[in-house]
Amino acid sequence: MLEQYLPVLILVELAIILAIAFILLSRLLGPNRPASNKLGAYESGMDPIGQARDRYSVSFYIIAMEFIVFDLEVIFIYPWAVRYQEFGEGTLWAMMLFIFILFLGLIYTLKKGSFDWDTEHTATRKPRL
Amino acid sequence: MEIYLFILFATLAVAAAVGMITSKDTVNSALFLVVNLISVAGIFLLLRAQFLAVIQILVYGGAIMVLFLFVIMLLNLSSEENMISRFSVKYAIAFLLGVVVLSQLLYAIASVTGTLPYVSPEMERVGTVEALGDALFSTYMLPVLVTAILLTAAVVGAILLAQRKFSGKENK
Amino acid sequence: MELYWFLGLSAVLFTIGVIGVLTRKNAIVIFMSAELMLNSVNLSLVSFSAQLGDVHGQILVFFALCVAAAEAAVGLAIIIAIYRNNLTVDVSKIHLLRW
Amino acid sequence: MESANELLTILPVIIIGTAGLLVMMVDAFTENSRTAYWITVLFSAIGLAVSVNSLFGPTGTSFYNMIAYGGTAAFGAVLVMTGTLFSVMLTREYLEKTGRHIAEVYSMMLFATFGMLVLVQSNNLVTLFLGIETMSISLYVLAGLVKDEKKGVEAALKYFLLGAFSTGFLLYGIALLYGASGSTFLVDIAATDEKGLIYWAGVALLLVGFFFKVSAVPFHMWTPDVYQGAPTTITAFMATASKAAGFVAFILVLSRALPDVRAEWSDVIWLFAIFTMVIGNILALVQDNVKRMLAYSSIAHAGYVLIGFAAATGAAYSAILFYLFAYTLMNVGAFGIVAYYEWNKGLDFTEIKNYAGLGYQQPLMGVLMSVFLFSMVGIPPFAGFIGKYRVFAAAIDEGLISLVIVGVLASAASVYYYIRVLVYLYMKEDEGAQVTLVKPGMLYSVTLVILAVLTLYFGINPGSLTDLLLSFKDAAY
Repeated sequence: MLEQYLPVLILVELAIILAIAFILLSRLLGPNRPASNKLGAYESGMDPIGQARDRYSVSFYIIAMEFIVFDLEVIFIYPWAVRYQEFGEGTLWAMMLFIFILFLGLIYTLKKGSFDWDTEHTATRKPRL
Repeated sequence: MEIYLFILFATLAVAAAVGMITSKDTVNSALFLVVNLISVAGIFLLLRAQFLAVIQILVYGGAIMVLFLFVIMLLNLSSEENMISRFSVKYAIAFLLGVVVLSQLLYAIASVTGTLPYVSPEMERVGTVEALGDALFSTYMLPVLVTAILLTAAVVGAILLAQRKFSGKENK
Repeated sequence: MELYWFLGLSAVLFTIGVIGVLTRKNAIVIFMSAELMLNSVNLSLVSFSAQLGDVHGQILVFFALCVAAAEAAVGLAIIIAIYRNNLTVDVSKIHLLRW
Repeated sequence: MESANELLTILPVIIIGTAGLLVMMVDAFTENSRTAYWITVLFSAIGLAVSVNSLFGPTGTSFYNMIAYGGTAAFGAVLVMTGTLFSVMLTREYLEKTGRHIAEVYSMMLFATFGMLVLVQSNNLVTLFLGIETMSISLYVLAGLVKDEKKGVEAALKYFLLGAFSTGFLLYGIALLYGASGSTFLVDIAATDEKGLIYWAGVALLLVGFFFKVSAVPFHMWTPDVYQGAPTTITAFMATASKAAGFVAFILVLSRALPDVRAEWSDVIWLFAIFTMVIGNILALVQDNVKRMLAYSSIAHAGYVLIGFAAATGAAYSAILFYLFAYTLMNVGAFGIVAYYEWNKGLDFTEIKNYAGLGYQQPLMGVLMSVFLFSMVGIPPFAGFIGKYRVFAAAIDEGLISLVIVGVLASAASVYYYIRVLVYLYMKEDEGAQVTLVKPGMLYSVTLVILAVLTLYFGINPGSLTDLLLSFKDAAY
């Protein structure tokens, strides 16, 4: 009875094997003569300032949070969409209300200006030209 | 056949959980938690809860852990390795407390005599989207709408706390 | 498969989460351990639902997932606000309101 | 789908939900928070009126018996709405005078109230869990509302981490009870015949989750710091509305889901009641900060309420409901006056020595503070006395003499730290710079006077309310 999940298993195994294969093959077969200028991080010709993991602005966080909220909305709508013929008229209005409430949340986010990038002082530094 | 899969997922989950709480770098902890979530999703598949398994990976692994990694990047946290102090008495007490709680739970659980019934066709249906949909939009309609308000409150709260500008001063 | 295998695993994961919350000092890792605790409870809910053959357990997992997501959104916003004020997320360093 | 009259059963929940969304939109589109304030006050008043009228309505269950309305649940809604209405009325002036007025406070308070109303009316562990979580998440945000203040944000983090931790225990309790009984409806859990170890583990974890929410002693660590860190009128909201909602849900769960194991859990609660009263009072004695002292006093009051749970009879539950009503009135008042003194001198003005000689400056505030403090001690003409008396009487009927003795001793000890505030207000001379108190706004003093009058009224003739509470048959058995 687990046969139906066999394709999933095969897919996962294939993905893992290919990923490991690519890394190993490129390390084993590729030419490997490290030189100082090759090892530095490449930033279109300029020398990098600060570490790689620089601070991002908060709007990234708010977008990721909105993504979660609407991802959760999807998993509520999905079972409803699958069975909405069998449900009566009532669940249609209830789902509309559900979607409307979350839509209000989106309007709130937009009006609070958390998505406008330029006014928000982004923490990523601008490269000095 | 299922026993081997269960043992595989179980050891993966426990190893990832232990890795999460002991690893020095915060990003490693987050990635260990993702491995844990995926192996628990695998066990959901074993229990025929297919819709939940997909959601677990999609929402938990996909969205929530992304948010964690975002914040770890945002706060540039990995440099805080020095927070793991060497062995201290606090670890011993916490570990002891944990073991005490665990032993009581395991003792209680050991008394469970029920075995998982042979997977009847009806059982097969329980994990599917249709079954969840039927129950969700009949009996549990009210909790769905309460969740909508819960999520909106979380959105308003998160924006209020995370936004840079402090609106208190503007509208005096 | 015996039911207590699944419940035992969820108890072990729950305890690891508890130990994680009690020992770690980094606020984010403490929060991740709390998420691990919630996730281990989801596992025992699904196993009970499988054993009882009804869908109520899985529905509760559904809502527990939404609660965990909402908690993650608010909790990480608090951690960002903490970072802005104290510039450290080491829980033991921020103790203004002691005894 | 729900017919119209089913929607009527949860009218307060609908009103507060729409109010929260409306206020959220008002915040988004217009930056002016005055309309948001008045909308919140209006809807809270309507919600209170509706829940008072539903007190006399029928009892029953609706929404596929997810919701239980009428009786204890209706009075729970009244408790929550009283706490909300009065603390919202105090919030605007307090936040504006301390220069921290944030428009979102109203929508978050309404969402928290929405969660409490769902929690109070739940007949199923799923709605109970969602109600607790909606309430808690909004309260985490409210604790850290003023994000530029280290104290507030740190209180929010502490509340959040311990809250997430306790949610894990609560959910694990629910899961084990579901496993043992086969369903999440309170009535079905009561019907489980074979009570294996899983059942007991579930009950224990559920109790841990609830003890955390009502800050019984071993789980009270978060309360003083969060109550001191949060803005004072928000602390009033947290201390009264959320604790009352937690206790009413506790009554519903204990009386409906676990009636036949009453002997076991009442002994456990007996123990926690003693811890909470003794330690709550001892810690309150040593406090020099009035706000923190009030936080510990709210823990001590949770101890007195737990005495009623240890008795666990119909009379005890109605005594608990009355006690919670009196507790809500006097605590919102006391925190309101602390907030008033706070905005005169700055945020760290809550040390007790700052109160020296202030009683004479604004006589009204001094008198009101003494009304609330006397009621907290439990002096006869005030509602606090009636509440304590009825809870102790219910416990004595059940033969819990030793518990009542500890309760009486604890209240005797509490006289010291309550009256100490009055001593500073009136007897002590203010050696520092002469503090000139600004006269509070009209609405602010009217709200506090209403609270004091209600505390006095229900102290003098509590008959009407107590008979009504005794008539609730759904929780009693």
